[in-house]
Amino acid sequence: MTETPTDMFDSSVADRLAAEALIVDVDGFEGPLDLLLNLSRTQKVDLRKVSVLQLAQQYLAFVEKAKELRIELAADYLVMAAWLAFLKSRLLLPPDPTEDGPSGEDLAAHLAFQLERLQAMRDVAAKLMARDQLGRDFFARGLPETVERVRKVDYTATLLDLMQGYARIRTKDEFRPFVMDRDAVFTMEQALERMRGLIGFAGTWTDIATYMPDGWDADPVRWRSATASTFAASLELAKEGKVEIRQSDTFAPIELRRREPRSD
Amino acid sequence: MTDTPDIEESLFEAPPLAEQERMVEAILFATAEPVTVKELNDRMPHGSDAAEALVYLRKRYEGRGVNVVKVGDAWAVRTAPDLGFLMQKETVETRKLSRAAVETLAIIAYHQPVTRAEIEEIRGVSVSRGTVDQLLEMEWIRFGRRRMTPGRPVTFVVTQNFLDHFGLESARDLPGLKELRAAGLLENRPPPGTMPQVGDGDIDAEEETEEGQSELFED
Amino acid sequence: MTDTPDIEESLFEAPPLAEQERMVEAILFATAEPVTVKELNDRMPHGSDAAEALVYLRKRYEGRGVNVVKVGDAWAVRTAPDLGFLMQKETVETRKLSRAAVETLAIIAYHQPVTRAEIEEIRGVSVSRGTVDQLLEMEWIRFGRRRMTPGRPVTFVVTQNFLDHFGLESARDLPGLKELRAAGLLENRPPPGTMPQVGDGDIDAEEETEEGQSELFED
Repeated sequence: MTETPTDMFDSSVADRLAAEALIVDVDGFEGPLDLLLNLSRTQKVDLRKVSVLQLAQQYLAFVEKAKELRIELAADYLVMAAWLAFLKSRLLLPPDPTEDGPSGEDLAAHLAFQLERLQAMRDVAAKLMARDQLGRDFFARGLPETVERVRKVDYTATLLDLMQGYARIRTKDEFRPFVMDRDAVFTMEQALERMRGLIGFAGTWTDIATYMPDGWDADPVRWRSATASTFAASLELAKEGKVEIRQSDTFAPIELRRREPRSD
Repeated sequence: MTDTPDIEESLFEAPPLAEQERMVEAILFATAEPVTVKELNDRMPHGSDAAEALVYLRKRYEGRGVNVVKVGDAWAVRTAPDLGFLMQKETVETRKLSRAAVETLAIIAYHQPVTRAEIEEIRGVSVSRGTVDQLLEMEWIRFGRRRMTPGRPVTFVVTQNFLDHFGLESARDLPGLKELRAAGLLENRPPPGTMPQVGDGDIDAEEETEEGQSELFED
Repeated sequence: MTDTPDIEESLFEAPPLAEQERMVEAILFATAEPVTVKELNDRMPHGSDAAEALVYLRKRYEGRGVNVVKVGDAWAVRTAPDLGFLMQKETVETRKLSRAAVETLAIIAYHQPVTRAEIEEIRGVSVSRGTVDQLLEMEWIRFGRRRMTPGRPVTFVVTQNFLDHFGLESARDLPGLKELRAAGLLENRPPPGTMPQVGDGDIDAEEETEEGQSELFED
């Protein structure tokens, strides 16, 4: 314990010397982690056994030296310095049980992990680049043969095309211009035609709904059309004097019957 | 004095012939241009004999997918001539048959055997050579017997390929005018359902048409 | 029912295996790029089995001047690495990669799929746009799937070109991969509590990073 101050002093002198050497190529470092990795090498131990406390001191010495030499360090170097100073205090002071958060040992262990991982990545990067490389150690075909693209047109027709084509030729005379066939519409003409045939049997009052065409009640659109035209046709027949119409109440069924020809 | 070449040879010992063959193989493969024997020797270790290695290499590639061939006074690796077809990538483009071709084909199918003059009479326009050639090339029509009339004109009939393509057992199975009318095809309006009009060339419509066809067959 | 495959085989008779081997040989020799088994099968006659032919072809070229190599899920012919010295003429001067680029490449290869933030966490510095751009341009890395974490960051993975360039059959064959994994160095170990975040305080680096990322998002 009594030796500690001397040790500390000695190591900090060594750190300062090391830092001075490092500072010469401060531009050569790829960030604080890289600098830490370089500093850890001065410990000449396996990265797993690196003393994070010592590393923190080395780093802080480096930053001090840089300040003395008026070398502007990038901000993230200073952030790392502040964090390492905090880590150092945590490692040196006994843990405060009231304080939350990770322990100094946890933080140190993670830093050691980061350094080891970065070193590992550097090692495999070197191994990767040392591999035989295409275009340097082994080669692809120098005279590739171009794949010729042959375009082939495949004509096709369907049976429908064929029949429509034939129909087109055979029916030039009976060609009728295209019209939209409205199969959901029951015209008034159709309704009149239908009612004229039936009206002769309507001696008594009958609901006009019974004059609706058969099968049109399945589709509401057709039903609506048939209802409208049947009603219009009834009015037309009434106007012609062929039928009488009555409705007992609002929305009550509309009834009609054949109008008997005047005897006089 | 005469010993000097021997001494040199022993100083720069040439690789075994099998190694030299490997070297020639690698160089011919990787070089962008055919390589002369001199170039090969220049690139290979001193004392190598590229010409001899080439003899073996050439033999090794005999009957293989690629061959060692002489191009002028140089050497190269090339695809075996019978495999040239592999170096072509065929892109098949499907196109609708032209209206003229469809009509001509339809007339032949419905009226076979039929002469060119008869086709023209039915269509009301002359039939171009190209149209008939195209149908012949597609092997949907072929020449039938000559008509025993003056000039002995050739006739056309449809082929088995045609029947296969349209899914027909025989040309007699083609729907008659009455059925065409029933199917709504004689009124130049879209047949029931969503059948596309002639000339709809896109693939979706094509598929739909095929569906339509099978529906017709069920009738 | 069980007869159907046989019928099909007899309809589209595949060439004998030796012929198929020749075909694969011809196709692989003709191109500088690796060719997938699917592409091979597409170009070969119906019923061919390129994968089987490749087994034989690969064996045939063992120890020769050129070898049949697997690159990801594709195949290529490459000169034997020990003969590289013969090819000075063919050597292409590749742009020398910076230390940052080499490290970034290695991190992507060993940790893939990996986000930019993870690369920065490992290297302890922000990754410059230029570095990633260079690797993308060389087609050694490409975008992988987005990570299903907040912000849905893009990930990077290595490409077939990367494998081809470094003579790797797959990313599993990366040197030292097993050892790294065993040592737990490929784990994504989150920093305990508060750690200085990469690029914290370095405003320029931060902006650059964000810019880079947001641009990537637009893809």
